[in-house]
Amino acid sequence: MTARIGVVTFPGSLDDRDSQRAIRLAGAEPVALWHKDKDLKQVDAVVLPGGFSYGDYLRAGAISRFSPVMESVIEQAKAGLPVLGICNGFQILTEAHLLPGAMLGNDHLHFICRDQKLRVENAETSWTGDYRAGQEIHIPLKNMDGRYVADEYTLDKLEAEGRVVFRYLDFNPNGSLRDIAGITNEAGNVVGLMPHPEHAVEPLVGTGRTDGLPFFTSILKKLVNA
Amino acid sequence: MARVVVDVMLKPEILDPQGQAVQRALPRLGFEGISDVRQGKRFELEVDGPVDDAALARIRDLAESFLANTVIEDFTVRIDEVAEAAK
Amino acid sequence: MARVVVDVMLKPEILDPQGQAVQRALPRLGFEGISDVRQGKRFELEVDGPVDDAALARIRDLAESFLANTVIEDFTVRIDEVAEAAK
Amino acid sequence: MSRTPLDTVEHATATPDVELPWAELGLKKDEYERVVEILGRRPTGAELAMYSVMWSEHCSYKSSKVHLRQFGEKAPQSDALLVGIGENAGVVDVGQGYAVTFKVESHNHPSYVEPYQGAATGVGGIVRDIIAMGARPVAVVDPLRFGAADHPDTKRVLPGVVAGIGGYGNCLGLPNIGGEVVFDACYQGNPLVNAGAIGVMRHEDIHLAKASGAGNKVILYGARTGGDGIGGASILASETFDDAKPSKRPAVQVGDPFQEKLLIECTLEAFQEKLVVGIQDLGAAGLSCATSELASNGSGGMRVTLDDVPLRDSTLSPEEILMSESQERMCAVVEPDKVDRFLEICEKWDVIATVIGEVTDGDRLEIFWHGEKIVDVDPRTVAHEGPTYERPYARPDWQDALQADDAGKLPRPETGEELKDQVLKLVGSPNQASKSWITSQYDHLVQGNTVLAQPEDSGMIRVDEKTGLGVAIATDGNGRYAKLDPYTGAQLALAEAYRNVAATGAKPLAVSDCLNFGSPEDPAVMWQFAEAVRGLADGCQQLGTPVTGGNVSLYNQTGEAAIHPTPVVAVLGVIDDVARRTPVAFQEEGQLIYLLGDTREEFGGSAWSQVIHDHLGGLPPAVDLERERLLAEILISASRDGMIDSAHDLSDGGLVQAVVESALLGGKGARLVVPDGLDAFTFLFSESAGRAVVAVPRSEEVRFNDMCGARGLPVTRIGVVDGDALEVQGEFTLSLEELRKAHEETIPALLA
Ligand SMILES: Nc1ncnc2c1ncn2[C@@H]1O[C@H](COP(=O)(O)OP(=O)(O)O)[C@@H](O)[C@H]1O
Ligand SMILES: [Mg+2]
Repeated sequence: MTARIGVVTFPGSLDDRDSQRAIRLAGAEPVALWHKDKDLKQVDAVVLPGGFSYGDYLRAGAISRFSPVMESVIEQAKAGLPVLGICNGFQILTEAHLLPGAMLGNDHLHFICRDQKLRVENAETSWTGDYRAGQEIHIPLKNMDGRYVADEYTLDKLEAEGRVVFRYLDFNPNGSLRDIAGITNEAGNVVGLMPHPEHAVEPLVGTGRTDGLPFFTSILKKLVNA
Repeated sequence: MARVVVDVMLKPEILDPQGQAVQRALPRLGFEGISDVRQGKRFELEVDGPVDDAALARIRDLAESFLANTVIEDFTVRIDEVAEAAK
Repeated sequence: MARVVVDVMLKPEILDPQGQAVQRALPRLGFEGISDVRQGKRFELEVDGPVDDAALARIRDLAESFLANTVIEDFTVRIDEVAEAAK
Repeated sequence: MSRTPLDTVEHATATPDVELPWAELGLKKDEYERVVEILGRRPTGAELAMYSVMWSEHCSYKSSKVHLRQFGEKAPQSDALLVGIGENAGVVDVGQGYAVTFKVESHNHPSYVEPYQGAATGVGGIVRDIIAMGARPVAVVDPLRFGAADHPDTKRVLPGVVAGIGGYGNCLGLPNIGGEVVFDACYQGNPLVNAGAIGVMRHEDIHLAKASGAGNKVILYGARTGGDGIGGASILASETFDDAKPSKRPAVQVGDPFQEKLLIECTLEAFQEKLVVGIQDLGAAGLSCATSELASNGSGGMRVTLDDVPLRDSTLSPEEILMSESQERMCAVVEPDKVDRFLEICEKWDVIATVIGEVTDGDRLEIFWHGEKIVDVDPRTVAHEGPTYERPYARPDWQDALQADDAGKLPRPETGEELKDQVLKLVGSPNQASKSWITSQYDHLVQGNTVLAQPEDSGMIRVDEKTGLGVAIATDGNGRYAKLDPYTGAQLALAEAYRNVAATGAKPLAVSDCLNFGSPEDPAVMWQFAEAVRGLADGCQQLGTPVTGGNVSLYNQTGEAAIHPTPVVAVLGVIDDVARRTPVAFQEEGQLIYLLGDTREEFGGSAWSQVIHDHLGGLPPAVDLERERLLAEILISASRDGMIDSAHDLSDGGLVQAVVESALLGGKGARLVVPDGLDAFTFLFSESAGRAVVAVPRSEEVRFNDMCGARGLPVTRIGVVDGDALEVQGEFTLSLEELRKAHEETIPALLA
């Protein structure tokens, strides 16, 4: 038996097919979920993919957060369902308050697409078990609203609790506070990050690296061993 | 029909690069004497029916839960006097 | 120091995808009775010194040439009464 | 609101003497008379709106048609061509049951007026052409031209255009995999914003823009119709014709990429369920164009109820509705029993869809408003029988003097120091500098099939995950060359795009183009246009790559001054397995650098003459298309057989530019030796066509040389990949760091 991992398609989701491909390449079974359905089809984990759901109008993630599927995702995430939010998915998770803080426009005011160096700060979450803490990886990043902000208290708390999962190295591409690229919730089942691991799973396409594959093998192992 | 305006601004402690970009450009355009610029959003809502206190309260809820993200933004809600007066 | 507010809105005949997206989301949030939503920008300028007619005229120039894109946007300039009153 | 009575067909027949504002709508007197002759009466306001917009230069190609015919007449035999010129976009067979459609279009003028929205809606328009063929769009490209890099207006136009292309394409989920950015004072006031798109489909999914089958329904879906871009039509809507209300009717269209993304998904879902008989996107001329083209390409007529068009602005008149260029709309023809399912799919994607009419068994296009008939025309006369002009053309009197002003006479660098200096200036000049400040604002990764993207020689997209089948595209154009000699310039653009595709290992298959010129009413410009078309048609014939479609943009001029003639050529190629692609970057130290092709003293129109001497004169490099074909074959074979690890075509900036790019991208230096028979200056800066540099692993050297020798391609070993500097032996050394600084800091310094 392999794990079934749902990928939600919102109107305007773009990297949903890519996430499904990454899940398949890792050996799990991708399951398409639709934003208008509350039914999560009994998946073992959920990926909220990148893109511009609802055009990023109002604020990135602000409209999607109120979709029927998110009612179920919010409820089940609180009960321990592993959820990964990539880019727009991360934005939705902060808007849904499953993760603290908020995402704002890049400080340089441009969309940015680059191969980004990151440090894995926490290899204990549901999605990062196949990394080593301190490991340096390259994952592509592409966004308009990637600036992570939270108040000092929240930031200190995140740091103290080891909930900063990824940090930008060498170059902060968007003005994120404390170079934060990704965080997790207290339980470690919900992870959000701006860079796109699903675009670093095959040597032939994208940036030609596979540093993103461990996200998907991590969750697979965790689910199969559970 | 009445118009309600919701203004949403970043909280003062949050960096506002758009406002800064405008401010930085001012000297180049020959503008002196503006010490700070902040850029926010303005929503104009056309409300069917009278805008009584109950309606305003509902719009305040809407602003709080949806139009603004209160983690980073403040908002104000008011009836658009100009649009009212023009009636 | 005084605050001048410049509101910039898309001209009424110009498509406003953002406002539309917000409006379409309202019923899902349980909000009825809002027949139109337009989204624009609000600039808050902190002006050194008194905001006399000359200063306002200059800010109007600034709005026209820089803050608004008058091909597609209208703007209004006004002294922020609230900020004034709070002094 | 008081208005003149509705101008129905009946009313028009009864009031033959009413004067219509045909001139304000851009029609010439004889064109108007022709409309009257066709109809046998005066047109109604709505009919006039349709004819005027469909007979405009933009929609009817009235000045260019007589020349464009050559693309058909001279088209080479090609088994690859599934759909040729005349449809929304051409379709090419790329094997394994896949077909690819691609096209380039211009959005020049709107992008000058409102850079962000103009460029954004340009991307939106070309993408709708691709979906209208039945294909899933898989990539976009954006060939751009701006005024001088340091001109203040460039700082207004360029960032807006780039943000608009990125804002729209990124939001749509289309990787941007290539394009061009060229600065030249001649584009001041006339920036060129060309946008291209590629789509992929299975052969059986090709869809055409035609309405057939009486009783089939015409469905308009997508955005509501507003008063966008209807300019002159508002005159028809006004109470009296001189009481126009232009201020209420924006010439600028605002794009909604989110809506377009939904349009893509719901259109493809409808295709998949085989619900669509015919389809057309709404672009220029909006409903006028869509209804008349669908009807005239089909077998029957069409009846449309304009009241059923969903509006954003309820005050629009029927004439305005017909002319509106509101974005993100499509028109589909659907069999009656499939309408419900079609509407369901639209509903699923939150796309507004409305039946606005049906196909009839007559041969008229009839449009109704408030129950009255306001249009009754033969759709062919609107869509296909517009005027054709044989515009006079003549070689300009300044052409001889320009060509006589030989760049070969310009002072050349005399010492190694001077050479080094000029190399730094060249690679740091705005046209030769790295464009990553621009291209990093584009998502080139989305969809997960991008094998190569800018700054590679061509963009490459994987089409089939299992077999590795892929397609490549490159766009090129050099207005400086074309100004010196438009015939040769057009062929050089073709040759360069062809070479770029081959350099990445793909086999060139077909061509699209965007022909950007000044006013056709100027005989000198018309001559440039005629020469360029002739050059391109001849070139495509010789290379065996048919032109599948394209676009013409005329009137790119400010007052008397026309832009350089700028034919932009896109070449599409196919590669059996993307694993065999060849990148630009040097891969490994110790590999041998070879120069393929012949180097002559050719500096006319060169980057060197522009950067060092601000000079444009003489003749452009000579073209030898047989040589280009041979070079391409060698590059493709070498890639397929693993004989080369990197390749880079030589074009503007010459050899040194190419080697610097391969070195910087790979983070590996090069030691070069000036070959016998060449001086260092010519070796480094000449822009002779038909050349490329490749890096060959030592183990492949003999095999590679043998292959080139056997096929008769001149090949010269010029150095080795090595170290962290560019060294030209006996002349100078430049560290990669210095080169990188020069190459990468220019554009941000100008624009950021
Ligand atoms: N420069 C050109 N070369 C070849 N074909 C062209 C050229 N310009 C226009 N065409 C063809 O003429 C037809 C009409 O062009 P166009 O009006 O741009 O198409 P659309 O209506 O889809 O926008 C298309 O098939 C197009 O490919
Ligand atoms: Mg078309």
